[in-house]
Amino acid sequence: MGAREGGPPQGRLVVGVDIGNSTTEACLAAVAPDGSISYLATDLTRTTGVKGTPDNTAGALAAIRGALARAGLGAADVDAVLLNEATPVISGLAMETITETIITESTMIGHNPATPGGEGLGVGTTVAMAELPGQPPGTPVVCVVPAGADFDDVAAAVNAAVAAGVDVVAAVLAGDDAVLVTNRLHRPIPVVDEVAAVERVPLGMLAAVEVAPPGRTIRTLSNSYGLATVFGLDPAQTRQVSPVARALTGNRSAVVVRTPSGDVTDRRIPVGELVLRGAGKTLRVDVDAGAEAIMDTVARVQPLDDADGEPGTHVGGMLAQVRDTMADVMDVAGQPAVPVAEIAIRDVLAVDTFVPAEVRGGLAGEVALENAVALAAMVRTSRSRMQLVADRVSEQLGAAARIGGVEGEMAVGGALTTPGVDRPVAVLDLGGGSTDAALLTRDGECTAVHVAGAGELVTKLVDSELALDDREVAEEVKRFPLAKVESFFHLRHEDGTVQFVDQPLPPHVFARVVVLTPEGPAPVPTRHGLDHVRRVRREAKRRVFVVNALRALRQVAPGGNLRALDFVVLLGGSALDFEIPDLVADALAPYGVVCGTGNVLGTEGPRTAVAAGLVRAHAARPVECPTG
Amino acid sequence: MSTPTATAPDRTVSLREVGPARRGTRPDEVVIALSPAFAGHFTKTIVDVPHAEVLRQLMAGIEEQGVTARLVRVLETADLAAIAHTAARMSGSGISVGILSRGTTMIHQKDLPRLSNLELFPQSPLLDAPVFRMIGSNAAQYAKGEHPQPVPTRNDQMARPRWQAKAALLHLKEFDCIEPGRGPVEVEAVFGPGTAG
Amino acid sequence: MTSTRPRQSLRTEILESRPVNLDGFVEEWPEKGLVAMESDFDPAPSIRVQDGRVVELDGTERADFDFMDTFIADHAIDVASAEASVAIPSAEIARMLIDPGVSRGDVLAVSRGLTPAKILDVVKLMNVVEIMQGMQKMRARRTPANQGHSTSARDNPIQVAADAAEGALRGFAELETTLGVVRYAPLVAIALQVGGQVGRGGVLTQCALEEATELELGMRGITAYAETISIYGTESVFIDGDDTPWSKSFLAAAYASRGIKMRFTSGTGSEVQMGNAEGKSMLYLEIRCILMAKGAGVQGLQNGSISCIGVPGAVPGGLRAVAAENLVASMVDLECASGNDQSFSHSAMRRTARAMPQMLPGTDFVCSGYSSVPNADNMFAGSNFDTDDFDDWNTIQRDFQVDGGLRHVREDEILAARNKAARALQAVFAHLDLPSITDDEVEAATYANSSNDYPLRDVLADLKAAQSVMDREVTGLDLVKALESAGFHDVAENLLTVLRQRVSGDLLQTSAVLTADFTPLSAINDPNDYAGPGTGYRLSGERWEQLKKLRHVTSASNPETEVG
Amino acid sequence: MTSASPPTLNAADYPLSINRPELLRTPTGKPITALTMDSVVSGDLSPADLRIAPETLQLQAQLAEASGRPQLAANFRRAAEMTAIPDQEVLAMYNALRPRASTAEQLAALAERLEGTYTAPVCAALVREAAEVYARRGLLARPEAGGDADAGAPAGSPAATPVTTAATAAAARADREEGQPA
Repeated sequence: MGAREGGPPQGRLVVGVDIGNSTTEACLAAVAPDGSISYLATDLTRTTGVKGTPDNTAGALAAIRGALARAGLGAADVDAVLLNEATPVISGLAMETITETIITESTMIGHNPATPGGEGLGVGTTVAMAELPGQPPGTPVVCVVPAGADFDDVAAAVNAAVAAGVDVVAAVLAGDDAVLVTNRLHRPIPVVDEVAAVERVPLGMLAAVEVAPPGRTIRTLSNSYGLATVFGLDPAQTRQVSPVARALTGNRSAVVVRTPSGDVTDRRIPVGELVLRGAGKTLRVDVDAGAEAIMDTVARVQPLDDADGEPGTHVGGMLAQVRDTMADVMDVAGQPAVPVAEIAIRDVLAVDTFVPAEVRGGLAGEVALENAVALAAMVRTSRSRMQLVADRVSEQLGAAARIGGVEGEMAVGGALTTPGVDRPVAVLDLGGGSTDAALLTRDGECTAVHVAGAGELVTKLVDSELALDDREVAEEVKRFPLAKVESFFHLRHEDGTVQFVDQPLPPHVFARVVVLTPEGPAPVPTRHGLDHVRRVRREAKRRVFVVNALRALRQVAPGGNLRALDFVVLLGGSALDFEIPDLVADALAPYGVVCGTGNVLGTEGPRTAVAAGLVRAHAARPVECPTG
Repeated sequence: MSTPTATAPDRTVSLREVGPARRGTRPDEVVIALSPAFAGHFTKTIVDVPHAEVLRQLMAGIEEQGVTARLVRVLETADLAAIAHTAARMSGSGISVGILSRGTTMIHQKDLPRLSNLELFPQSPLLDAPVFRMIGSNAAQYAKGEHPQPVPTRNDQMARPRWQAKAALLHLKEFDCIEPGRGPVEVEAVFGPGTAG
Repeated sequence: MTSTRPRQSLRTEILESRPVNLDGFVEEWPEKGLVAMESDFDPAPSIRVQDGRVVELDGTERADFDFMDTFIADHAIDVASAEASVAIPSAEIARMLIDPGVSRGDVLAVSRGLTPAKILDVVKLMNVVEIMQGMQKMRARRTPANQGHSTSARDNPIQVAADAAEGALRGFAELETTLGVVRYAPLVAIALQVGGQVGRGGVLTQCALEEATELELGMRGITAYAETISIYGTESVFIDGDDTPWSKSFLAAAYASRGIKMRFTSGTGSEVQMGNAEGKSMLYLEIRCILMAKGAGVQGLQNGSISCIGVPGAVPGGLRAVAAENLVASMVDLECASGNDQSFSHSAMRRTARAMPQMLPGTDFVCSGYSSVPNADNMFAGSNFDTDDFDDWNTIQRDFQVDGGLRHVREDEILAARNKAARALQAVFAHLDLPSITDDEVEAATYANSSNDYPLRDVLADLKAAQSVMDREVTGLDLVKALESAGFHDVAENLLTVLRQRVSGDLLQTSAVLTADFTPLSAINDPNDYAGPGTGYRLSGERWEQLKKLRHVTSASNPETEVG
Repeated sequence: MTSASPPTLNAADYPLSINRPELLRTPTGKPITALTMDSVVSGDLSPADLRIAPETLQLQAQLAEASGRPQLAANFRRAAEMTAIPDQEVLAMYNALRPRASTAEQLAALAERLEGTYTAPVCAALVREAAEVYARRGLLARPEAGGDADAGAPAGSPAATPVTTAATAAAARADREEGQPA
């Protein structure tokens, strides 16, 4: 909002200041004797220090001065500064991988190389390339080629063996040579290459090599009965090999070796327990039971009093770390330290995810998507030190400053300035670490909750599911739409539209899936196509924000009934996201709720709700004693 | 420096001129552009990788991806960017690989400014046969509209004392082989003993 | 290769395995400029002045001048004295350079009128000892100094701060950094500035980046000087570098207009390496660079082949030419930061020998980048000397009683400085609300050797913070405030004093550095007054007592103990 | 600032920060002695107070001249003129002086702007001199240069910084700084 028009402000000047986890917002207004409010200016700055601690003073002052400067006023004109009562909220994230795929006795090669050679199915006994010349004619053999062999030499050796009557039906190579070798063979065979640990392929065993034509997937080895046919298996044995078939589904090429007790197993990794206390109960749940089981248990102990993870696990470490950080934040020089035991985990969100991991026992760096559980936890304390911030602001600004109201209530008040909104109204503040909900009933009664999990968790899910291993890229994937650079002069957006550019795009984005950041397209380092990246991104947002929106709103809705809500206003940084508001609104639509992104004061979008709410609350109760 | 492919040293290559280079129309080709002295005045790179092997590996990397390679010799310049860009503009796919006698290599694309590139391998002493294979493979993947991971580049602080002056000398020699005014020519590689196909 | 070779002697086998044989050596090729300084293809000296204008330079008529000739003729050469100076026999000028009876000023009175070919003709007469003798007298500043590189392979700001503090304490008068990930620059530049002022007040810092960012950091007072402004000796290579003598002159004035000290960079071998030496020797082309720098009015030059050292290092007489190029910079009255700053040889013996022509006579900065971090952390691709060599360097200074700008410092002092630098940076980061520096990181910085010894940083958070430093327009003043409010009064005061220097412009004068008590020391108030034995800079008194100290020196009074 | 004519200095006045602090003022008119820690803490100092004033550069030019360094003095005089030009425009002007970045007309306009807008005749002379040499050596931008990266940028216009040219130069320099065999 720009500088105010017209003459000097009528009434007393008040500044509402909202200190949030990442931004501090100020809203300057004049309150006339009749309680009417004219809003003059707003300002936004980064929060200094952890929310709810004295370090916030600097940011608060900067925002206040910023708003005053925009309105062309000085600190001396200010009648009162109103701060929100905000308790520090600290959140943490952890991830545990809970499954592991293991191949024993080198039974299977299913890494799906980009360029296998030849086509079809070859079944024969595995034989080292050097042994080819001695093989008896007529017995089908699969040639196993060691690392370092030159493609010309391999082709020559196979051609010579075939000429001598050896029935070479397929080959397995260490190098990326399959097409090169098959192009040089007189009799075509299927060839699977890039098998890094080729020396561990068991020799003298019956093996099947299958390569599908380009654009197709294998049919025989990915079918349990196909495997049974190839290897002559009985029903019990067929049951045993079914994981192999499953593991190979969708591949263009594969090798299966029949060994006496070879197997592919998918085992669960015990990763310890989560102990949840609340509602007079203490419940334990194994983290490897998955998100659903964990969230069921969390629901049974509502409201949650505290949670612990098993020491030595990621989850245990994360919960302890969150507690320690909070203890540090609450630490005041000269006063006794806050006992860590006094700091309670007040909410936990578990999300099922998967992590691409290299298969143990694999011969070619096979990657399996292992199941994992991501956990977000949140802690808050009752010990707010906002009064201290108010004192310091007062001292340094030379104007009275006091606590003007509790955050949730104020947010609702501010949200009410959005055109078209009325009581009862619920707000959802979609932040970085936590998702907050508050409800104002028709009678003016307000309830508020914080639940764990928000933007940071989305970033983490995107990072691990795409195997980016780069939080910065993951953050960009989360925040900006995707496109595919199809030439130096055009790119295709994720909605299919094509955009042409005048200046050639930079070489490092050529042919890549990119994120359209404000600084220009940035490549996403992944082999996945645009659609896959988009799906992962939207799923991550849905699993965190949609789930949390429903969870939080149920906690504030009368009787836990979402249909009892009329208006839901989305606030906070993630409400500016290009798709999260739509995802949440879609999820709420079946309940007959009007849901949309807030537009505080009709101009500020989803920002400044709490600060505006503080001013409103002040105007409504013009004479009151400072809270202490 | 890693060792070249085990059986490499036997192979030789000679280049046969087949006429002026023309613009290609096949979208599935990568043009490999050779500097004036490549496999002619010189026979190996700065670290003694035979040019026969360099060429064979580049071509193999392209073939493995199902793409065809076409060879062109550029005679009127020894500037790598100019060589590679000239070839890119002749390539049916718009993708080229340019290479100097000492081994310095670049992947180029026709729409890029001459001084830009898709991938550049400036440290010739660190390029061996497996790297040339990967360069060929990446060039072919670009030609297919795929997005390969760039070939990892290495760095060696002690390359300066060992190779800087020899690189300069090779550069000067290459310049001496320039034939001003002669346009690019199409060449065919004829590999010597050791090959099967 | 596997082929059978003739039998080798065991001695040959040992010699073959010596590190020096990993270095590359090549034959000369003068026609192409692959020759150090003795070439039949270099022009013969000549000059003709008409109406106050040079109309012939080294055998070329004005109409045929390329832009280097034009710029040198119009800006570098004193037309009033040129014809007379060039007429003096070269041997006589060479003798002036080494004659203690001829003052530095007397030489400058002649050298200001010399042409590139004439200067080459003069130094070609000098052997390496004479070159050193000349350097001893012609160095602009009386007191020699040294410059360090403080970088981190992980761009870790805490490492840079701690190593800057240690480097400053050990004696570097200037510290230079650069980045792996360029966007880290603001944080690393802040770390260098803060760390440097902890180690020794008055250390000058710079961050090598592309022009716009480098200038911006300088203008904000986060860095204090700049030197990576490259110039070249042929017109074609200069153009390849996308510059001209005029664009570089403009840039030089731009730096001065912001109160920032600046020097150019050039060196033998760059033109032939880029394939356009136009058939001239490396030294002839470097002399053109030196005169171009002089004409631009820049106060100094970093030369001594620099990043092309592998080229002169591989040809006969190459290091003589490198020593000569440093001398020429000094004899035309420029500050000379004399190389020794890039990985040069596999042989420790050769590395040391390479530095003697600068270290023994002393130069304005003996190394224009001694790696004050392990070379693996050196983001300038490695220096000729690194932290592993500290004790060797100190011992050589003591052996020869020469001042190479460094000194031995006791472990407890070093630990204290490193710890304080890390804590000061911790406080600055907290004050500016940058990603926090943990006590574990401070502890690691105190005792670390390389970037591997530090906890990993959250790079994403750091990069965002680095951007916010630029967006919020953080300046040197903010650093001063942060240090002051966190109780680092002395460091804050040091930094403020360095910033204040910018207002005075004193550091813009030739060869200026700041002493520990913040006195600007330049060629004006500390002119080199060498006039033979017993004169000029002599290592004596308190400084010599400092340099007598080493890590292990047996006490004379009680031989069972060590002193220091 | 003082209205008296500038003092005449010689080498003994150096360093000015110690020997003649009374001559030193910030561009905002504060004496250098006002740059104290107290003034920093109280917020009375702004970054503009830590810039060099054109008058100071003229004083340093005198010292350089007196020490026999006429080229250095000339550089300081150009710098004194440049203090008035905003940072972004200084960089744009530098870019305009790169080879083949500007036409003769653009360089002439740049010189005019230096002389007219910024009262910078010494800088303007340098630009005119460059224009003359560039014309002789074929280093002017072709009027409608198309195709490759470095199309000419209008001189003196900060908006038209030829980014590609700067980037190319940075790359070329990186090559050089790297100094590795190519």
